Amino acid sequence: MDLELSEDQALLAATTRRFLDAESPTTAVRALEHDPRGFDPTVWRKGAELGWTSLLVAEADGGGSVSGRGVCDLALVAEEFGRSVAPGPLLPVNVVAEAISRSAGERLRAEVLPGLLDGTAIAAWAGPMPVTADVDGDRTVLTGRIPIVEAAAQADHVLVTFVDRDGTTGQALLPTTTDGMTITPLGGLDLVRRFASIDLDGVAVAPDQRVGDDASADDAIERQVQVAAVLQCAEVAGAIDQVFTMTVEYLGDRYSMGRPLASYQALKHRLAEHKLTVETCHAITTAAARAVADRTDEAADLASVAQTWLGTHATELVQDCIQLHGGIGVTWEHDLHLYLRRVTVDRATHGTPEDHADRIADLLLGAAS
Amino acid sequence: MDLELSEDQALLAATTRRFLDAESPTTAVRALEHDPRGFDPTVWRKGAELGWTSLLVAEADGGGSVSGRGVCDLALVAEEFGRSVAPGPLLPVNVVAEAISRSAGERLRAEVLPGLLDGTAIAAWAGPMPVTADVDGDRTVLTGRIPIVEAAAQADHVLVTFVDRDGTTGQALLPTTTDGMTITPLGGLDLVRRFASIDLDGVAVAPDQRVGDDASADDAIERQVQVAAVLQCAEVAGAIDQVFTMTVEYLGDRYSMGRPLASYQALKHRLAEHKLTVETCHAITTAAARAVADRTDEAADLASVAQTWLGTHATELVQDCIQLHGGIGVTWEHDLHLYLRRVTVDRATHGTPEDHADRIADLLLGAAS
Amino acid sequence: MSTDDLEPVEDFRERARVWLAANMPPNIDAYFDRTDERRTVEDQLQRRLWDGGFAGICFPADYGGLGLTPAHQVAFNGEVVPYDMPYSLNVPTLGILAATLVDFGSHEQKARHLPAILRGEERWVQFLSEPSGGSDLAGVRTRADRDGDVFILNGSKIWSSGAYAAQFSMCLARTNWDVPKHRGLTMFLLPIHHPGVTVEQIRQVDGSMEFCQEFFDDVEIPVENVIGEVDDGWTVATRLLVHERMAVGGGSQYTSGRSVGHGGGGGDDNDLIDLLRARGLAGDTDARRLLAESHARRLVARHLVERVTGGLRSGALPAPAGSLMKLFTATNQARRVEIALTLAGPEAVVWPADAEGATEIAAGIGRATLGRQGIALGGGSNEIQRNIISERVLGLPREAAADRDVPYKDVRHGSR
Amino acid sequence: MSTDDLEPVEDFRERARVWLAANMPPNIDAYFDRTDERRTVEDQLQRRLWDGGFAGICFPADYGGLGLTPAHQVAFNGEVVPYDMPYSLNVPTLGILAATLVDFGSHEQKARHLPAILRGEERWVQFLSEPSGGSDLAGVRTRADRDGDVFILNGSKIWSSGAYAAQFSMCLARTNWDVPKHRGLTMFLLPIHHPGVTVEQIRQVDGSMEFCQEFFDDVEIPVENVIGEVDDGWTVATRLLVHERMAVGGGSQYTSGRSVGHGGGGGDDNDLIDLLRARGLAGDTDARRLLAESHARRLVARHLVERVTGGLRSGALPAPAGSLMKLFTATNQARRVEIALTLAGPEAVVWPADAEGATEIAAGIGRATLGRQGIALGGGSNEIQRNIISERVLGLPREAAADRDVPYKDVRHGSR
Repeated sequence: MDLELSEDQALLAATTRRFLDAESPTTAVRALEHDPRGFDPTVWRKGAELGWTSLLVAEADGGGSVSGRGVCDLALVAEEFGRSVAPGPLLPVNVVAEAISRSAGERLRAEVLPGLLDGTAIAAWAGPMPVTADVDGDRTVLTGRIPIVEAAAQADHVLVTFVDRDGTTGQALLPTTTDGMTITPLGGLDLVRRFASIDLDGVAVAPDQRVGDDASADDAIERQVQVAAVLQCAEVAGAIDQVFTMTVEYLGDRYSMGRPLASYQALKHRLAEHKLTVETCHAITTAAARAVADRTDEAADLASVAQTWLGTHATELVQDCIQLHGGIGVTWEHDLHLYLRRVTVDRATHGTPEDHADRIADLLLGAAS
Repeated sequence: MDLELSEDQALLAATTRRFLDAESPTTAVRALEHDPRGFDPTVWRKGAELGWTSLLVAEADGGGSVSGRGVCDLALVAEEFGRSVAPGPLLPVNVVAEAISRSAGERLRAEVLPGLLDGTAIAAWAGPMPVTADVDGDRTVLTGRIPIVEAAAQADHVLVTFVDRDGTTGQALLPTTTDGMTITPLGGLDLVRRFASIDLDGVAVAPDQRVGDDASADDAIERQVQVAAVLQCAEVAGAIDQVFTMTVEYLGDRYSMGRPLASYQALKHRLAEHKLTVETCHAITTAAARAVADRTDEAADLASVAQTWLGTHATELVQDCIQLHGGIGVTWEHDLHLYLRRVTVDRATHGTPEDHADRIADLLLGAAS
Repeated sequence: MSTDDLEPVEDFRERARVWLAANMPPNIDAYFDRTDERRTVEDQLQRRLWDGGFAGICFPADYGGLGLTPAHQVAFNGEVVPYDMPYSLNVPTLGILAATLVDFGSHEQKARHLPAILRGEERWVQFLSEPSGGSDLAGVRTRADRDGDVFILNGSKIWSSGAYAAQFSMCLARTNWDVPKHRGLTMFLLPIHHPGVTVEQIRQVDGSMEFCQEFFDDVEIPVENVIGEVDDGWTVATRLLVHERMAVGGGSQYTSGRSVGHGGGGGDDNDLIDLLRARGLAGDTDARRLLAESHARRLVARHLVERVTGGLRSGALPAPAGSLMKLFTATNQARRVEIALTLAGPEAVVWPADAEGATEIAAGIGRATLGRQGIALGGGSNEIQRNIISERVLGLPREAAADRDVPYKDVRHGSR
Repeated sequence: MSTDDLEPVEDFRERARVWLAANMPPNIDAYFDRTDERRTVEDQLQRRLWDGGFAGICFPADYGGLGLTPAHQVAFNGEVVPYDMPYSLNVPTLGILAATLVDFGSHEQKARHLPAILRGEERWVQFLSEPSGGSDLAGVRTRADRDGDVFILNGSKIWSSGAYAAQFSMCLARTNWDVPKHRGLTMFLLPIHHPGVTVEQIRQVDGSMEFCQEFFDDVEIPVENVIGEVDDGWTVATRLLVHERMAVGGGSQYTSGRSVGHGGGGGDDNDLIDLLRARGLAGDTDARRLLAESHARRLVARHLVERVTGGLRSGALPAPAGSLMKLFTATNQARRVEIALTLAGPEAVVWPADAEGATEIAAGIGRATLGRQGIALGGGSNEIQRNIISERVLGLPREAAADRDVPYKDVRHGSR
């Protein structure tokens, strides 16, 4: 967590933590394993009351940050989600809510935002990879496949990116009940995070379903990628911080050969390295959150640096903490695997570490030939 | 070292070790730092009497192995070279001597081999990268540059690879005094291993300077690459074995906080991992040596696997052994840096680990598109 | 019979080749099938080996084995690759428990059990680890109190792989609390379907139920079931662990063909090649080099096993050097799973219900990451292997232990 | 003067910007120039900062400093990047020794030395490590025996960086052998050009001669040269080490602009980009990802320093957390050198006499690998930092020490 929080930010984090501890303990997460939705709508609506869905939305639209840096505030919530391996479509709902608040027309703002803000509606974000658009005057028709979309099968709306034959990109917010849209639920490693593929077969987009215009689309999409990166990294940072804390406690409590496990130097030195990893993960995530919040020139760089760093190191840290727990660490009964599932899923979605390394190299070298 | 040596092999290794301990201690290696040749010709000639130059040469040509597997025998010598960071052109002389013995005509065998075998002449191997050949009837003229050739400036002969406009490869053994050949000494990390670049500017090759024919050239070059790989890996395995042994002894002798350093579990566990690295390096080098000696189907694969494995792990092992020595480990006075220099040079010559990984991928996948 | 009288290895190999082709079904890659049906099939395959005279190649001829050499076993292993085999009997039954019985069993114990094992009629497991014991295998608190001709066993064991499907076990219990911990232990031959023994399966993170916990409630064990000597059980356990490291590392002379044990999931070369091609990465230098590393690691592991097992047989390496294989198997596997995860991309963590081809491979890799540390914990954790290598191979000073030379009843233990 | 009365940071920044442009020469990348000539230039640059009123931004105003806040120093650091600066004074003189003098010096000591340091007239070093001491900094065997108004110093120190060019030192010596090791030490202010002190330079693997060994032969030190209290030198040394970790990690408030310290050689982004282009690897995914990793590591290091220094100032982190920066600096540097070595290819180990451009960069990387571990050893080894983090940040049990609570004269030491 950021070490320099305002009082309001600290309150937001503490309130979210208390709420999740009470309403979403890991027993509740496990109970949702076979739930098709993967989260409890009542909990989600209560969370929305705490601000989970409104921090990136303009005050005029009914939202508002607590510190003036909504991305930093929301990162605190995401970190608590990681700490609790909480369910719920935090990332897509917020990315889409911000996009609507910033760039959508009056109708979408009026009809869609209130539901997202109070938690009664869910939005999915289909990411930056475009489907194909055929444009004929006012009429735009989308065709293509988006293989992995979080919460698509649970969502009421989905924000889709498209590119036309001229290479012009755009985005549209479509109801998930749209004709020609097929949503197919997928299996996955996380017990409660749900993904689906979306197939679009000649889906017509009306002008008032567009979000943003041709000129701003690339910037808007890049912004979404950065916000998603920050939220995902914050979640991972929260998860590994919790796993690390559990491990330090476990090794302090456990005796072997008449000594606490935490007194064995080989284990102490590994814990020291893991502490360093946890701190670097917090440090780069905080830096990325601030840069994205303030839209600095470094935002794209830092967002991808954070993704490569956490993506590379988080899974190894959790695996070694499992190792340090011994046999109990690989049982279903112990919560460690919930965290391993979450960080492994986070590593491979919204860009793998390799994808983000490629983004960094593009910034440094220009795109690969 | 191979754990299954014949009595003759064990004798060869022990004799070489005793000889190097006596004639080429690290004080002698250091004394050669500014010697243009980088080795002592008298020591080299005595070594030749022990068999250093004859193990890959046919008995009919005055050579002979001790076990029937000359490559395995010579790997034992190379390993002792690594253990002593010994100077001397072991790799190029043997690669070239074998090539001559197997494929050269009568004149070269008669005129060149005796000098290589008794240590009075030196040969360099320009490696598999070809220069350009212009062929006009019997007349072949070479032009091009070979940037890094071991012992070129110390050698009497150099084995050069060329390719003509049709893509046909060949090799020739040329005197280093040939008209049109310019040899430029290079600087480098190792105190005594000398390299030079070779520029060829219209160098004429006579038919009796050819080694092998068009049909056999590709196989012969591949064989040279494999033998070089085995000898280099054996040298590295010997070097890291010695560094590891020095480190275990040092930590056992040294007290800190009233306890031997070797009693600290964090250090013990690192030594255990290093022991494992040393054993894997011996294991894969032995396997590669046997496969190359026996020319099995796995020879190319194992030779490159050994190169990637030792190239990747040896430098890290030596660096950590320096770390375990503390401040004394980074002083000029301590011998550790001689080993670090040698394994770092070996890592980056005769193919980097990345180059050999590419060779392996080519074997598995076919050449990259 | 001196070694000189044995059938030459090449003759044996040729005879095995012919017999295998005529008698064994083709390999169906059932290494990870742990169903009851599969177990029955494997027991029958073992019986077929027995009937054909190819069971227990290195087991003593006096107890049903062939009395041949490790070289014969290696030759046989080379021939069985194309055929279906009773993989799951290799570890732990043949490679660990039967091997330990050869070393320490009484004549009666061996005569009764070894032929039965080789006929495919008995599966065995070891009961060593305890719920509160962690890595301290000698810190046994399950007690066996002598009462005339029997011992009365009370306590609990855990992490016994496959106990739910086994008939016999070797169980290490404390028989003397007034001596330091290694000196008060006894190893027992314990039938599992025995009054007072309860077996519960443990669900693992990958959904498997292979590991078990056992509870002992006043279980009576006759004194003739002691393996080795009373209060000398640590000697037996130590040898058992050496066999375990050999078997799991892949160097046991008592197993035929591929061992199930742990392992798997790292992705073999062909799986990774399929993934690369499917993801359009066949020309990507990073992906190609990761593939090369995974391949290299497989070869390095194979040749390390060859080196170490050879060194153990010739005496060039001391017995604890078996830990080198176990440690490398675990850390190498972790890295290979990591490489596979990188190469698999997003489909390792999110996959279609009807995944097939490269997608199915990717999903399998994702699931394999969940249990990745299993092999680094079972059969002595990586940490224990590093202790063994540093102390007993390299001869470094032993770790300070608060329980050394202290009566075990006075030692602090388990959770605070 | 309360903080509220200080010049606002932005005003200070603006004033510094103008002054620097008018007074300081352009940056000539002389970070690694250790010649006498360069040192003279840097002493003069420090004098220029003093004359302009920009020396010692966070040093107390009573002793020649400006008495401003870390925020002012950070603002200044942002402005000095384009200019040549007295880099080599940052570490150890300003960031470590002067900082420790602020904390523990007597009024007389501070009044005499701090202004002189800030004027560029004194270079300082620490004399802590000993030839037989290894990582055990408290295991000091250099002795200082009280004799009336003086102490008589005998012994030897080692690994003092730049002592050959310094005038003053802080020297830790044992003044009481009858108490356990941490309780019998005293820190002395010791002039280096002083009867009985001999300084010898040590040649490093990369050919540099920066480190020294000192020999003390009946050196007389007046009692007023004690820093802190007699027999309480460990308290002073501990603070000195905190300053060292801050300064080497990059988080000191007492240094202006880039620190020389250790470091360097990892290859900065531009060097690696030049290498990639020269070697035709600008489109190679493996090379691109290694470049990205090196870049990422530089940013992660920067933000870790920001986080930890902020946390130390606010009290969110305990003082020993400074070790996180030191440890990361060292391990990060090792990995970055490794990446650079991979990207540099063969020319990192064999190079033309007239190497230039990418070839010169490659050769520099090869040479940098030789001294790679220097930063992981100096200023407290990685192992010591891991001890500190585990014991004093995480609160894990302390390592068993055979010398705890034992009179130091009875402790076994050094080589066997």
